[in-house]
This record gives sequence, structure tokens and C-alpha cells, in this order.
Amino acid sequence: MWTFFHKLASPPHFYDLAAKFIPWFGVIGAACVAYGAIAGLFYAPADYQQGDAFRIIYVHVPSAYLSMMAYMIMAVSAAIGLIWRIKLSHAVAAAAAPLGAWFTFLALMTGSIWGRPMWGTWWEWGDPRLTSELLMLFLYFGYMALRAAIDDTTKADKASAVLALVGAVNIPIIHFSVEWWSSLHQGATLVREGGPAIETGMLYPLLAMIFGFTFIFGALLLGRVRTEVLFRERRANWVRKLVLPEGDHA
Amino acid sequence: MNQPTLNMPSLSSGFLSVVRRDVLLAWKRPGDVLNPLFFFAMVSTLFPLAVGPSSEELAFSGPGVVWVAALLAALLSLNSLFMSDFEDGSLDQLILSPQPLPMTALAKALAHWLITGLPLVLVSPLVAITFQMPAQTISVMMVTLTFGTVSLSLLGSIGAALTVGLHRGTALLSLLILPLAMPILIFGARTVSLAAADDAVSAGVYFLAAYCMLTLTLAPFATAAALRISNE
Amino acid sequence: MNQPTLNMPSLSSGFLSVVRRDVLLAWKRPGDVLNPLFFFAMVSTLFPLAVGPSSEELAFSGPGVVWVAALLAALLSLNSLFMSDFEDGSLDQLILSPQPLPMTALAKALAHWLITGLPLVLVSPLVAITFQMPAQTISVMMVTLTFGTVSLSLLGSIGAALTVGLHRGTALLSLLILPLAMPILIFGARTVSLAAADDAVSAGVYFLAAYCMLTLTLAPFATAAALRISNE
Amino acid sequence: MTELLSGSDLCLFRGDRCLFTALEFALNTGELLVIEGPNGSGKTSFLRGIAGLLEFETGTVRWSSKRVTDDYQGFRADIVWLSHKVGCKADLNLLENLRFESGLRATDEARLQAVLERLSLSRLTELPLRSLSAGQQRRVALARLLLARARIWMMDEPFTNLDKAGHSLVEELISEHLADGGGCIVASHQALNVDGSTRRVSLQ
Amino acid sequence: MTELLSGSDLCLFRGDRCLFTALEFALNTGELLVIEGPNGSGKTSFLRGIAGLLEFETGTVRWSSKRVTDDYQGFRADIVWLSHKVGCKADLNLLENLRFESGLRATDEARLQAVLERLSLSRLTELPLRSLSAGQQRRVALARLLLARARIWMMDEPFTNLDKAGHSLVEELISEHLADGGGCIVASHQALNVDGSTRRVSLQ
Ligand code: HEM
Ligand SMILES: Nc1ncnc2c1ncn2[C@@H]1O[C@H](COP(=O)(O)OP(=O)(O)OP(=O)(O)O)[C@@H](O)[C@H]1O
Ligand SMILES: Nc1ncnc2c1ncn2[C@@H]1O[C@H](COP(=O)(O)OP(=O)(O)OP(=O)(O)O)[C@@H](O)[C@H]1O
Ligand SMILES: [Mg+2]
Ligand SMILES: [Mg+2]
Repeated sequence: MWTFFHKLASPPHFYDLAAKFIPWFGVIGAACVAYGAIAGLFYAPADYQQGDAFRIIYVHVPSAYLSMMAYMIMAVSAAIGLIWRIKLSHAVAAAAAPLGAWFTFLALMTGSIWGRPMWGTWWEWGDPRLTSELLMLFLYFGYMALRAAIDDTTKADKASAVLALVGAVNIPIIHFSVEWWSSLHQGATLVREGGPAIETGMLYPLLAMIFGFTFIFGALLLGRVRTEVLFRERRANWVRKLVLPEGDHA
Repeated sequence: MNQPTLNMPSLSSGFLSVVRRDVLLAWKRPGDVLNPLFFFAMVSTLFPLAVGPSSEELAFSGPGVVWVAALLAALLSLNSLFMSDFEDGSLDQLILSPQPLPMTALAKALAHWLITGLPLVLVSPLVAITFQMPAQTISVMMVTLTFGTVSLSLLGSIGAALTVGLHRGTALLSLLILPLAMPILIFGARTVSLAAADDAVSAGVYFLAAYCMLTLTLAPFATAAALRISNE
Repeated sequence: MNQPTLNMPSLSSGFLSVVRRDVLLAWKRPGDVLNPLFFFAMVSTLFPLAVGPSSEELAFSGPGVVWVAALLAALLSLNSLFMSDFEDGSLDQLILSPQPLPMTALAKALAHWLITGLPLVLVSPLVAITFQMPAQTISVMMVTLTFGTVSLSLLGSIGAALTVGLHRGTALLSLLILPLAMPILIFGARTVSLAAADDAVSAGVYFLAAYCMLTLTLAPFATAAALRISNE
Repeated sequence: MTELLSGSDLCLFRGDRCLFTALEFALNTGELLVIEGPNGSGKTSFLRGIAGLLEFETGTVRWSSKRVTDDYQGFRADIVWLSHKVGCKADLNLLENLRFESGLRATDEARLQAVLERLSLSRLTELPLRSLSAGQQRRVALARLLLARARIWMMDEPFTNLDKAGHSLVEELISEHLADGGGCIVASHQALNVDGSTRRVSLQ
Repeated sequence: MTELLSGSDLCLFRGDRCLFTALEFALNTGELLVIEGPNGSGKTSFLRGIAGLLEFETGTVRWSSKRVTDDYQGFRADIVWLSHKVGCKADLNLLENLRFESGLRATDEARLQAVLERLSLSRLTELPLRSLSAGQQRRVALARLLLARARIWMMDEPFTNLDKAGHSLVEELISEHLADGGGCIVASHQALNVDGSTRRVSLQ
């Protein structure tokens, strides 16, 4: 078990392994998204209240869910990197942050586009969901700004890991504290007692989109980690062998 | 030769030394205490000026403005929490002293609160009066501000430790701290508004107290870790 | 030996060198540009949060909040205007360079505006939209913000020069600058409010333009004098 | 003569550059360890690494035959660090600064007075530190060494800014400390004239 | 041999203390002026006074037989100042820093490259200055001297943090500058071995 992790954490091994996974993730993700998009946009019944406007759910919910997932990945790998000093997991955290920020941004955008017909406003100050999502975007920004501010990679890794962990402690607090304010936003729809409160014709494309987004996220993450690893190990022998033509690596 | 253990100070002596030194420093340059206060006062007068004076308006937005002003005043003073220690080499000495670093971090945060948070709490009734806040609201405001500023000093010490030596001024620090400080702001302002409307305030006060306890137990460790990293 | 006059650079070459260096520095650490922007965005989100969400309210206080946020963002970034030059000894070198010091001061203020003020003006429409500001108001806001931020950078350079080396953080500086910056804030916010109410705005814009010209001519000399004194 | 400090297989990177690999050193009681090398060879980094302020890429530092990382607090009580920077508050005066040090190190007032005498600083106790000249400030940093009662002194360019009297004072202090059973690690470009056995580590 | 700089009847106070009164000095082309004195005697303050960064209580400094205050800008074009601090931006690299200096002093790129060669800094042009060691940073400060083409060099403890090679490099540079008809004022605790006539000012 331990040796497995040890091997996984070795950059060249990971670099090769990731290369094998990326196409699979990409293909599965694309397939799910294709199904979800077609089924969701053309075949799912229109909502009896919202008409076709609801269809943005197929982007909104997956990105909202991934924005949180990405933070968890970032925080957990930061913790692993800090405690066990595994450099690879710092690379994962660094790679996850911009992706997470993008998905957060996407969730905010789609949500606010959706909010316009639904609530008659792009943005509603003081709504807990909206606010906590915005705060999460700021947490990502803070993480990335701190990283960008420190030149030395190892130092940036450690400092930003501390921040990611502090932020992780705070996410539930942000989440629950803003719940104090009454919400416009949808309550739990999918995961709740008594099963999903959504018609199956809408549900399956949505689930497909969620899976599809997740796999695409996985492929993007692995790809980013690969570049990150390559950059960090630029002095290592295996990278030289990889990059320089045969016989040119003295 | 002396035993190394001879050098080990008692926890409280080291802790008090740090607090005493920082308060003494503030005493030597009273600006450190006075500036955040003036800033606090100014921001709370700027808003009415910028938004326009209409007294129902003012009474309504009073708690929010006071809280934002307090938050900003605290943020502004945080930047210097470890900076001068870093620059004159004292930080090396603090890290290498036999005192456990989280204790030192806690002492620094406490001193920061004594220098900036406490005066702010004490002066807040004056500002509140200009917003026509009634007396019982003011006492709620002071209690929430107390918990809030303590938490801010502690959270801020994490941010200050992470950014020390980067010479980025207050902006980066604020970016790191604001998301964490937001719940304090929301609850603080909200609780004071509730008090003004004669509503129950205990939930808000409990939340702030709990948040304060949480930061009190966790922040010193995060700050210590951050200090070691930043000082590499 | 070389003639001393050989060393005398043309005015524009020295001026441009200073601007180029400061912009280059900001380029090397993009945080200097981005942080005030985020801070601006954050402050304008804090207020609605603290005051409570009600959209007529917001539309009403929008211009005021945007202006206060812009003022604070500018203030916060001012602290570092001369500080790093002072600390690494560059300030001695700038003062002792054959370039006239007021020119150098002007160049520093211009660079500061390019780094913080200009991006702020460019990003302000985004914030304005969240306050549901209509398009013609936004253009007025941008014009007034342009004049306002230029004046703030120039005024701020005086304050930064006076406080450099005092290690007081932003608070003292803000205290010095706020009284001078107050007219900008009041006129700026007021003019935008007038625009929102479809009223005449030219008086406000002229005032801001005139204030900007005034600071442009006087501030460099004040800054130069302050720098010489602070650096003793 | 017991071993105070030793390191084996040390390797340090700064940025992309490897400053040294497989470096060994040892310091016994009563010994002086001089770190030599041209500018940029890594003396300061080496000292910071030993003190635990920087992380070595590989290798371990041992103190009283324990790993330093196993009892870092105990180790910190046994070293005292003189760096390029003075490490005192410029706004406090000499006495206030040294009282603070005493609080951190649990030493008493009598010792403080003795140290001030020894460094002939008694005359300057009232001025805030920022008003002292470069060399006077260095002397204050020296006072910390004497106050700390640590066995291991780590000094980075101790002669910086000191005049001739200051130079010989430092040599004298080191000699006394070694005679007293302490150890000393010094990085310096200037020659040291000290009673006691001297080891050297050369970096390049 | 013409007079470059002279001062008469100079008196300087720091805080309450009078550092010196009725001090005279003169510096001619090709001459070195060494300022000596123990720590805290006022060497740095004296240099800053001459450069116009501090005000003397009484007395005047003359440059090319004018008062310095009468043509302060011309004077500034004719001096270059090496202080305790490096005076460069830690976030920019060597080349960017020196290009900035060139802009302020109107020198050209060819000279810049020559200076880098001379100080053997060519290898370090890519690293930001903050990553350089103490001694490497001092060399960058020396580069400014060569770049400026000013006749009067004012140096406060130029040997700080320099290794032996750096030490002799500084002496060489000064000798060349003097031979070239320049003048040099140095405050230092270390001995200087320079070709050229030397004057001394002693403070105590
Ligand atoms: C800017 C505006 C919006 C933001 C920032 C936002 C944010 C979020 C977030 C963070 C989630 C994930 C919650 C979780 O899994 O715990 C979510 C889910 C969801 N959102 Fe939004 N949202 C916005 C607007 C809207 C609008 C206008 C609607 C439609 C009325 C909507 C409908 C939903 C639904 C149905 C879910 C799935 C809920 C669940 O199954 O738990 N959102 N949104
Ligand atoms: N602002 C001040 N207020 C009071 N005294 C001061 C101030 N600045 C400097 N001094 C005093 O002036 C004296 C001269 O300081 P200066 O830095 O010029 O000395 P120096 O000869 O350069 O010494 P060193 O060799 O240590 O660098 C010192 O004794 C110092 O205490
Ligand atoms: N953060 C960093 N990134 C990259 N390189 C660095 C960094 N810090 C230091 N260095 C390099 O490490 C080397 C060693 O620096 P160090 O300060 O330890 O040298 P030193 O031996 O103390 O030199 P000096 O005698 O000049 O003080 C230098 O060549 C420097 O350029
Ligand atoms: Mg060194
Ligand atoms: Mg001096």
C-alpha cells in the first residue's frame, strides 16, 4: 500500500501514468457531456414555470459542484504536501486552483444569467448561496495571488498550503454563517431525503452532465499537473531525456 | 558550562515579554494606536458624506458602516504586525528563541488587539452616537465588536505571517483575510441591526464568541507555520 | 576626465526611466496591480453585505460606495509608493541623481497612477453593474474617477513622502491625505448621483478637472520637499 | 571535550543552484568552526540551515547526539544567532531591547548590567537604537550573545561595521566563550585571532 | 591638480550631540580622502552632510569653487554615492537595475556591458537582486560607481561583506579612478592600499 503511494508520488511515474489516463477521461467526459447536452437541450421537457430558461441548469449545477470539489482536492493535496512533504501533491494543489476558480466563475456567471429571468436580477446581495460562492472565488484568488507573489516554488507551495487549509476550515463556516440570511436560491434538489425532487427526463441529462464535467475536470487537472511537474523537474535527468533529442543529454 | 535547560524560560514569562515589548513600542509611537482610531472615525464619516445625509437612512445603515469601518481599520493596521520584525531581523530572533512559536504568535496577536482592537471598541460608542444609535444597541455593538476584533487580530496574524517579506502592502493581505473575515462582518452588522430592531441577539453573539474561540485555538498554530515558511 | 555636464541626462530620459522602472517593477509582481483591484471589488461587496440587501437602497448608494471603495483602494496602495525606495537605499540615489527631484516625484506619481488608478477606472464599470447603474451614469463615473484617481495619486505622493520611513503603515498616511481627498470624494460621488438622476454634471466634472490640474502643478514640488526632509 | 553539533551529508539548494552537497561538519566544546568561501558561496545559507531557518535538501544536523528536528526547542535554547541584521527594535532604547531578550531567555538583571559594562555600552542606554551608528548597533547585537548563556554561538560576519577596538573585542569574547566550554561557528571574510582549536569548512 | 571639493568650518549635530565643529577638508583631483574614526564618531553623518542629505549646522561645502547649494543639481551630476545600502530594486535583475541607472545618468549600453565585464557580474544578470548574496549585492552597488562617470566618489564602508577578491577589486577601482583624475572620499575601518595621494580626516 505504502509503496504504491510512494511510486505514485514519483514524478516520472506519475507523468507517464497521467498520460495514460487523460485520453480516457477526456473521451468519457466528452461522451457524457454530448449526451447530456443533446438530451438536456432538445429532449428534456421544458419547465412548467421557467420554460426553456431552466436549461442552463445543465451547466450551472455541474460547475457549482465542481467549484467545491476542486477546493477539496486543493486543500487535501495541500495538507498531504505539507505533512508528508510530497512535492507532487503541491503540484496537484497548484494545478487545481485555477481550474476551481474557473468553475466557480462559471457557476457565478451561469447562476447570474439564470437569476435574471428567475429573480429579475443579475445579482442579489446577501443571498447566502451566492455570497458564499463569491467568497469561495475570493479564496481561490487569494490562494493564487499568494502563490504568484512568492518566487520560490517550494516556499510558495508551503505558504499557499497553509492558506488553503485555513480556508478549508472556513468553508463550512462561510457556508453556514451566510445561511443566517434567508435565501432566494434553490434548496437541495438532488441529494436530499426522499430522493431527487426533479423529473427524470431532466434528471438523467443533468447527472450525465455532472459526470461528464467531472471527467473533463479530471483530464484538465491531470494535464495541468503534468505540465506543472515537467516545469518543476526541469533540471531532473528524466526530463532532460524526455525533452532533448537522443544522445544530446550530457 | 551552563546547562541548556537553564535557558528555557517559563511560558508565561516569554509570552508576557512579547506582549510587553509590543505595547511598549506602541507607547513610543502613539500613532500606532491613534491612527486606526482616526481612520475608523473618518471612514464612518465618509460614508454619510458620499451617500448623502438623510437621517432615517443613516440610522438604518449605521451598524453596517460602523462594522465595515472597524474591519477596514483593523485590516490596515495588520500589515505592520510582523513586517518590522522581519525587516530588522527580530523575526529570526523570535523564531530562534526557546519560546514555542505558537505562543509567540498568540502574544503578537494579543498585543495587536490591545493596541488597535481595544481602543476601537472603546471609541465605537462615539461614532455610534453620530449615527443616532440608541443606548442598548450600543452595548450590543461593543460586545460584538470585542469578539469580532479579537478574531480579526488572530485571523489577521495568519495573513500577516503569510505575506511578511513580500512587500505587497495591505492589498494582498486584505485579499487573503477578507473571505475569512466576512462571516464576522455579516454577523456583527446583522446582530447590531437586530438589536436596533429590538430583536433577539443571542444567536449572533454566540456565533461571534464561538468564532473567536475557534480562531483563538487554531490561528496561533497556522501563524507559527506561516512564519517559519515566510522567513526561509 | 569627463566633464560633469556630460552626466546631465535630458529631462525626458530621466523622467521616462523612473516611470519605466516602476511599471516594470509592477509587471514583475503583478500583485501590485491586481490587489488594489480586488480590494476595490471587495469593499464594494462588503457594504451591501453589511448594510443589507435591498435593491432600491443599493442603486441609491451605489455611486457613494464605488467612490469610497476607489478612494480606499488608492489610499492603501499609496503606502508603498516610496517605502521600498527608502528601505533599499534607492531613495538616496534618486535624490542624489542629477534629475530635478520634482520631476522624479511627478514620474513616481504618474507610475503609481498607471499601476493602480488606471486599472481601477477600467474595472469600475463591472462593479457599477452589480449596483445596477445605467450606462450613461457609468461613463460619467469613469470620467470623474479618472480625474479623481490622478489627483489622489498626486496628493498621495505628498503624504507618502511625508510618512516614508516612519513605519506607520497606511493609517497615518490616510489621516494626512483624507482631508485633502475629501473634496474629490464628495464631488465625485455627487456628480455620479446627479448623472443617475439625469441632472447636469458639467460643474462637478469641471471642478474635478481643475482640482486635478492644481495638484498636477503643485504636488510634485511639495513631494520633492517632503522627500528631502523625510530622508534626513 | 564532547560533541556539540555535527552535520552529515548536507546538501542545500537556493533557487536552481546547488550550493553544496555531501558536506560534513562537527563542532566540539571549546572549538571554533570557521566557514570560509568567496561571496555567494553559501556561508549565510549554511548557517541558516544549521539554525533550522532553511531546510537542507538532504542530510541531518545532530545536537548532543539527537537530531535537531527531534528537540528543536531544546536546541533553540542552546544556540544564539548573530546575523547581518541587528535584530533589535529601532524605536526602543538599549535597555528596553535587552530586557526583552532577558524575558525570552530567562536571564536576570544583574547579568544584563554586567554585559553592558563588558561591551562599554552603559553610556548609550537612553538613546533609541535607530540613533546609534552602524557599529554601535552591532555592539548591541553582541550583547545578546553574552546575555543568552547558550553554548553555541552562530555568527554571520561579526566584524561588519566594527572599528578596530570592536574587532579585537569580538575576538576576545569568542576566546572567553571557548575557554568556558562553549562552541562557536563563524562565517567571516576577515582573519580571526582566537585562542582555542579551530576547524574550517570551505565552500566555493 | 585642481580642487574638486572643500569644506570649511563644518559643524554637525545629531540629536543633542555635536559630532564635530570647525572641521575643514579639501579634496583635489587624483586624491583620496579617508575618513577615520571609531564607531559612532560621525563618519556616515559627515558623508551624508557633504552629499547634501543632511544639513550642517554651520559651514559651507564648496565644489569647483562654487557653494554646493548654489548649483546643487550640477553637483549631483558630479558625485556618486555608495552607502551602507545597495540602493537597487531587489525584484529587478541586475541588467534592469543598471539600465535604470543609465537612464538617470545618460550613459550608454556599451559602457554598461564593459562595467559588467569589469566586475565579473556578467554571469548573474538574470537573477533578481534579492537572490544574490550580501557580497554579490555590494558588487552591484560598485557597478553604479563605474557607470556614473562622476568625478567624485563617496563611499561609506565599501568593503562591507566583500571577500578578499572583492577587497582588492575596490582598491584597484579607486586607484584607476584617481589616476583618471577623479577624487574619492572613503569612510572605512579597514586599511586601504591605493596608488595616489591620500589625505585623512580623523573624527572621534
Ligand atoms: C449568481 C447566482 C447563483 C450562484 C452563485 C449559484 C450557486 C450555486 C451553488 C454553489 C450550487 C451548489 C450547491 C450545492 O451543491 O450545495 C448551486 C446549485 C444549484 N443552483 Fe444555483 N446559483 C445561482 C443562481 C441560481 C439560479 C438563478 C437558479 C434557479 C432558480 C439556481 C438553481 C440551482 C439548482 C437547481 C442547484 C442544484 C441544487 C442542489 O441539487 O443542491 N441557481 N448554485
Ligand atoms: N537621529 C539621531 N539622533 C541622535 N543621535 C544620532 C542620530 N543619528 C546618529 N546619531 C549619533 O551620531 C553619531 C554618529 O553616527 P554615524 O552613523 O555618523 O557614525 P559612524 O562614524 O558612521 O559610525 P560607524 O562606524 O559605527 O558606522 C552616533 O554616535 C549616533 O549615536
Ligand atoms: N532565493 C534565492 N534564489 C536563488 N538563489 C539564491 C537565493 N538566495 C540565495 N541565492 C544564491 O545562493 C548563493 C549563496 O548565498 P549566501 O547568501 O548564502 O552567500 P554567502 O556565502 O553568505 O555570500 P556573502 O559572502 O556575499 O554573504 C548566492 O550565490 C545567491 O545568489
Ligand atoms: Mg552572507
Ligand atoms: Mg557609519
